[in-house]
Amino acid sequence: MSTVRILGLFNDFDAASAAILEVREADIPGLNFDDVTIKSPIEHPDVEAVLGDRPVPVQKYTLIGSILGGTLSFFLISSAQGNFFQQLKGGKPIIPLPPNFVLTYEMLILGGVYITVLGFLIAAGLPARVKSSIYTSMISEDQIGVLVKGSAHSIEEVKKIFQKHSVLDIQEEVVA
Amino acid sequence: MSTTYMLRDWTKLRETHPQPSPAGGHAEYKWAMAINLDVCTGCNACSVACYAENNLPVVGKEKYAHGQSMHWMRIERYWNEEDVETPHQGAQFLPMMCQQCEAAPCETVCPVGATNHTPDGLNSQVYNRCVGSRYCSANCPYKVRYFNWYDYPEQEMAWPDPLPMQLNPDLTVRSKGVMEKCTFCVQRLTAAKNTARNEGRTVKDGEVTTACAQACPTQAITFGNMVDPYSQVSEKWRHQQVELHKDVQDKDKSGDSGLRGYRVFEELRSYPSVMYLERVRDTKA
Amino acid sequence: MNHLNKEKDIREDIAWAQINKDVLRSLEKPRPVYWVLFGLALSMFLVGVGCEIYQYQTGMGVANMNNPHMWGLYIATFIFWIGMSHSGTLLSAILHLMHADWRKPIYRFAEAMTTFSLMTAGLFVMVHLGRLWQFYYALPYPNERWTWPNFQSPLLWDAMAIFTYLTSSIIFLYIGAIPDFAICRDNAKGWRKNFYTILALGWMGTDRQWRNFRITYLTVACFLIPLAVSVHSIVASDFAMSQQPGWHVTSFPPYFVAGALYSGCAAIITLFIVLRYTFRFEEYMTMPILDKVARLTFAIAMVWTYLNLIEFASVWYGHDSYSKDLLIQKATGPYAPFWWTMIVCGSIVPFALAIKKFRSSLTIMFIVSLLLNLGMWLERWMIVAPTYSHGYYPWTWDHFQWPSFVQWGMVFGSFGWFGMLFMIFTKLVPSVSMYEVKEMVYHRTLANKESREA
Amino acid sequence: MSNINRRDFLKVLGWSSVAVAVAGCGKTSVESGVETVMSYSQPEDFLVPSIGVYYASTCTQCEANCGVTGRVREGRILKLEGNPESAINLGRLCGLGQAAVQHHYNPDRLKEPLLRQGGGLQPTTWENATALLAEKTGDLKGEQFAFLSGGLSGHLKVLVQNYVDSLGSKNLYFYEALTPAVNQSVSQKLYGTATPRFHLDKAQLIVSFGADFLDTWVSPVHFASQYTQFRKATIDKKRGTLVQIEPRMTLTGANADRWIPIIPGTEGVLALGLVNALLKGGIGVKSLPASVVSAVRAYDKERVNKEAGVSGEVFDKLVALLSERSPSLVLSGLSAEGHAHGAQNAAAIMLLNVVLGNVGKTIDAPTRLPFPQLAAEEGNSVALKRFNDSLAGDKFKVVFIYNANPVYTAPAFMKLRDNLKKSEFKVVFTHYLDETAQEADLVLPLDSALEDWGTHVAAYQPDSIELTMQQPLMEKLYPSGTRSLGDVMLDQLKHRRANEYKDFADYYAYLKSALTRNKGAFSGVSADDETFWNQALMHGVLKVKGQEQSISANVVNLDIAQPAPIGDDQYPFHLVPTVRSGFRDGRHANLPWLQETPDSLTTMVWDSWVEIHPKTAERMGIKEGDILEIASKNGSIKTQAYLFPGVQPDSVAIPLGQGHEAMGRYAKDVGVNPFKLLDPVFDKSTGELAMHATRVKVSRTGASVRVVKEEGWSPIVVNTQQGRKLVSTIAVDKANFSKEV
Repeated sequence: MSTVRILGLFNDFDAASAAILEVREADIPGLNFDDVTIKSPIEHPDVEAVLGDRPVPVQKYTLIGSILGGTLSFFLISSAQGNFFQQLKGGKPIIPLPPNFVLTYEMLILGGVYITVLGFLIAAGLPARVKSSIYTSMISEDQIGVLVKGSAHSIEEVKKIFQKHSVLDIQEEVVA
Repeated sequence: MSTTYMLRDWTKLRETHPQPSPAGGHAEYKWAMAINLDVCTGCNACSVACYAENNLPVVGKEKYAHGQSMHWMRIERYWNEEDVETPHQGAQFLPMMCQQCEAAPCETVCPVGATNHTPDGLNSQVYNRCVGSRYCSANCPYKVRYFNWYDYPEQEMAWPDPLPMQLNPDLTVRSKGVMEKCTFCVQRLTAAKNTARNEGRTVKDGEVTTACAQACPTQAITFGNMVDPYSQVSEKWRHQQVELHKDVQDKDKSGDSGLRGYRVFEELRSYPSVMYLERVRDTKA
Repeated sequence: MNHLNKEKDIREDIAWAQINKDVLRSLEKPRPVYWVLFGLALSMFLVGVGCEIYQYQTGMGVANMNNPHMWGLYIATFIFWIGMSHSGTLLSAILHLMHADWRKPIYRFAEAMTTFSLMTAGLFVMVHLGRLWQFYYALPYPNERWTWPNFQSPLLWDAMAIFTYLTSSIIFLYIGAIPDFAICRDNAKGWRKNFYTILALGWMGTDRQWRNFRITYLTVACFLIPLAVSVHSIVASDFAMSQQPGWHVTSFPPYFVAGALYSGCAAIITLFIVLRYTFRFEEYMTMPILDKVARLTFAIAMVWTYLNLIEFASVWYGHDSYSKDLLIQKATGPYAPFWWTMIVCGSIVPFALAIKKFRSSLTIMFIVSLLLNLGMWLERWMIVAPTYSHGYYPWTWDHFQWPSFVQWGMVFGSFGWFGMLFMIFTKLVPSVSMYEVKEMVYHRTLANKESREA
Repeated sequence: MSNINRRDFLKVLGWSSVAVAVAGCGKTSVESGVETVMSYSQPEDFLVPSIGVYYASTCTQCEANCGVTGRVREGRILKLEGNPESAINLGRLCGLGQAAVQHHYNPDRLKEPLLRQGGGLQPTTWENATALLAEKTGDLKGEQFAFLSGGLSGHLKVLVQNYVDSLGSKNLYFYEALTPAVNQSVSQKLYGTATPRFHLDKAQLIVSFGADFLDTWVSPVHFASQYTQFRKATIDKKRGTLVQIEPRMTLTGANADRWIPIIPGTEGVLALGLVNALLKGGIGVKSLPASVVSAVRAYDKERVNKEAGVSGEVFDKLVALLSERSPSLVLSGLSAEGHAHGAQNAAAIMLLNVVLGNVGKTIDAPTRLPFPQLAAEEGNSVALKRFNDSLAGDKFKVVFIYNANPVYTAPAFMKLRDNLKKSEFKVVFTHYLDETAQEADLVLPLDSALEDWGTHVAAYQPDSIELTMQQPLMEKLYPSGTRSLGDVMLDQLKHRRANEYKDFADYYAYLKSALTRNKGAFSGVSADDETFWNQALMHGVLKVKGQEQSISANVVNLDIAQPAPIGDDQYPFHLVPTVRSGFRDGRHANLPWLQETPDSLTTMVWDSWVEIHPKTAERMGIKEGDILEIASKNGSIKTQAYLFPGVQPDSVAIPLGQGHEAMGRYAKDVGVNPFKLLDPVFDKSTGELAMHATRVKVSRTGASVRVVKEEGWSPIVVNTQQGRKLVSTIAVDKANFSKEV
């Protein structure tokens, strides 16, 4: 039987979260609660309260990035200086540590920032393609959207719950 | 590959100059000078010799007025603080050129490594590498580095035909935007070293000298190799008890030794390779 | 939140749709003065370009530099622009970590300022080079000769640091703007639609996106703060690491950083007022916010003054006769007029910011902010030039060297270049962060509700 | 047409190519004269590309005639260096000498003869020119012809002399604007020789009255090398002390242990005062006849103080020095001799040597030159006066001028430019279109000193007499355009005295035979002509067997009477025209290196200036760079002020050599020419123009400029070290010389 996906638009976050909580309680068969997502114009920190904790891997990338950036730059710079016998600087060793530390510091930050951002894109699943049929510009303005995926009849249940919480509008699409 | 160098020669790569030895730790050559200010008359013969030897451009009045002159060797004339009204003790002349510092302030700051410390203890300037950030000159305490503010070969003043025929083919005519300075006539040194190498020896004292030293009518300038302990210049340094690797000489610590050797701005720890001998005046006169 | 003044940073009852409308309007039809400003900036920029072409063809000599005046206004202005850039980081990163939410309406253009002033600074490094066409020698690129730039040179640290700072703050700016690009995408038509669709990376405001977004934004912010500090410390080392009197000063790094934040804040005030008028942002760039920025600026001004005095004191009571000699020269010599103007603009004028009446007058604030920036520019010049004119070596003292029109022209042009970039930016990117203003409004409504319930 | 047989020439030098290879003289022959650079298609076997080879020659930049070696590479002369074999400069060379290459390569050199047609000078050919010379001088009465030449010596002098004789003329004038002519005439009287030999190195004390022997006087490079010995302290000799007395500090004064400014013209008073004091101290009483002893009584400390402006304390110190330090040496220079009583001044000064018994110790007689016809004619300004007077009297139809620029150097009052117009046909032999050449009817461009042959006998011979060789250091730059004066003279002589000169193909052949024929006169040379000739060219120096002479002082009928000082309220300042080592009388002002080289004392470049004492300047409200008008009775010039502590407060000094109206891009319109200011004052005994006797007044024009100088630009009036230890000075009794090598 077919899987359906609906998007319910709510006026404010309270309404939306109430609806979601009820969906959660209802524990409708054929509906995986992890498929419930919220689309909101601003960030709602308390979203975990309704959806439960979900993983945020970004900082792992950060760690790897900065460590790589730092160590690599120090190693590469020092070894680059390794053939400076002809570029000797009077009064200084051929491989001077303080400057290399300065550069290590900079490269540590560089690596950190770049890889973090990379991590973000991966973790947030960007860039993505907007499915306009199931997305509305109202979300980016001031309404909260709740996206639920499930079997056709479980979705019917959900719709009811949505109506109870005075949903403004419901979009629906059938995914094979 | 660089990495192998680094891992193999790590300790060597951590050594610094000058090392506590007469020649500052140089193996074959350490070129240095001793200039006797008591006989330097300030006649500018050295300066002209430098123009002739090193293809220095004549910049003309207008650019000279902007302080853009290009004399690697300049004669400075100071008056005595005591009697500025009537200089009873004459003027004070100082031939000032690149001091070829052992720990040159200009070297460390060059972003592209265009100025370096050579195995001969010279402070080299690589024209091809220079991008003209002028940081070296900014950091030079002696202000003896000269920048090509213009494309001098193209300037009407410098070398109208047939003057270019006089140019010394042993070194380049510097182009717009590079820094240049006294090289201790490195083209002469290189030639002498090659001859010596072909004969399987090192350069003998007096075999090669700089254009300024050669011209000097009073022989105020002594040039030579500090590695050779019997070279004139080594002897002068030794007898004056001026040590290359010290920023304060022992003889000065122990009060006035009456020895005339000193180096300009020694206390800045740039360890210049040019020793001056104090000008002498007869106080009875 | 600020309890001293009853006025609110922003109205709670302002409709979110309204926010979108107001801000998006700035992308379509600003006041005509926008075009005036843009034209002005463009023509200024062209002057600079003309000067550079002339200098490139003829040689650095036409800038009327000489031995000893090896660096001129270029480096001074370079530092000035680097300093400028710090304001953005201050507002977007530092205040972000401090949860000072009044920053939200104004940090976007401050952040943009960071990026553009860094670009401008970069230009000065270029025009300063004697052989611009060989600039890539300063980059560490692998080559068959195995030659590398000199990693000991503070200038190279500069290059690296600025590169890091520039790219990072561009990324930071962009990441922070993604949700707003989504808004634009949803409301735009025609070519803008496609343009913002690409920029928005298909942002849909899902909880997953928001979650990672928050963490990323926070992390990058954390990186940016030490980075900003290090960047200006390194610029300071260009001088502190050298041996010249007046440059070889231990307290330079903090001094430079303070100066940087100082000029940055001053610039923010200037742009705040300009944008507020040009794009009719009275609703968002409100007087209370300006008031806060002003007081922040005052605080930093005092820090700067303090560090300034520290430097003078350490020189005066130190044993370095050369530096002392130079300090006296600064105060009495040919540069005295500029030096004293710098002192007045940098340390006296800011007291105007301490007075409420002045803080609440846009005109006065505008003038003051300009004066502060003048002072900060002079500060940079007074660091670079006097050391040359009166350094170690009396023989080469040159008290009468004066930058030629070429140098002035390029300084002039740089403001044009900066202005031009900024104007283009405000036309393409919402210069007020819509989603954060909404958050601001949202949280205030919540807070008010709670306080009502309590 | 110069017909050097190139093959022989190459063979000759090829012979000795070990020492002097011949890169300079290319394969292409002079006749074709197409190329100036060696072709490598078939290089000579001794020629190694990129290896410089050295030729010996002689420096003709000043009268000292130092020996030089030219570095030649790929057929180009690159650099001049001193010739170690010459006793004059011992392998050293001054800036002026080194700049000779810029005369050779000068962009403003004349490349073809010019003939005056329809008012202007038009290019012509040498054939026409030489024909014209023969024609104009063809049936000319001897007294209608005059030849004005600069200082000259060696075989060229002989040729010129013979040519003038061949025209039956007595009018051969040797003119130099700056010569020690007065000094020489007095020396002649006192020592019996015009050019005594000085031994600065032997002296313990040198007291010089304006003799700038380190920079511009007689033989600077030689004196400089002696000065080194003089200053050196050795076991058997203390470091010598130098006292310089002059109105404007010269380079020598700048190096003195004691520099004493003196009111111009009163040097004699001071000298006699010293003599008097020494005699009182019982020194040298026997050396003087009673007449002199009584004559000097009148000169006591007070009078010296009053007239010469030398304080009693300084005077006493000087007396003490003179009486303690022996042997000493007292020299008299231009600034002491350039007065109406210049000869008396010089005499009074040299008298000191007699009193101190220096004659025979630090002063002795030169070797006698066996062939006087080669001896140097140093020239003098009397010659110019006579020449000019005769011109004024419209005596000369045809005038030749060589190696002199009288239109530039003659004082305004002589009106030489106008007088010159009176002569019908003026021929100028020169390298540049200078002021005099512009007045000429025929301008004949000469080979540069580095392209020409020649022999020189320096006037001042430090050691036994040496005859120095001058040979081409490279191919002619303009083979068809320029010629050697020697060739021109020879060519003309062939017309007039064919039988005497027909054997000589050209000047080169003439020189070669003249020398080889007399090779017996030189010491240490081989018997074979060719070898002798090679060696002469290789070494560049020929030692002449000359007979040594002894020296003795003869003070009777020596005129030492000093005139009473004359004040002048209208013209309060003494004008001191200073000689710059680079420019001398202005003939080198077109050498860029020398223009760019800062003046040693003022560090000014590319311009003229007037030196005024800071105190005086303060009194008159003058600042550095103010444009001042310096006016004498005979003219006025405007130039920038330079505040100079080294000038006597009642005097202003202006350097000579600038202010050319012509002479090429580097000299034209640079600075001003003080020659024009000079008053018509002449030395009574010799008739020399008294260069230092001019009185001027100074006034501000209101205009002001930024002076172009080398010393730092800062408000400091007098540039000091500002407390830095740059040039450190130590008192001689504190210094420890024992360790020095």
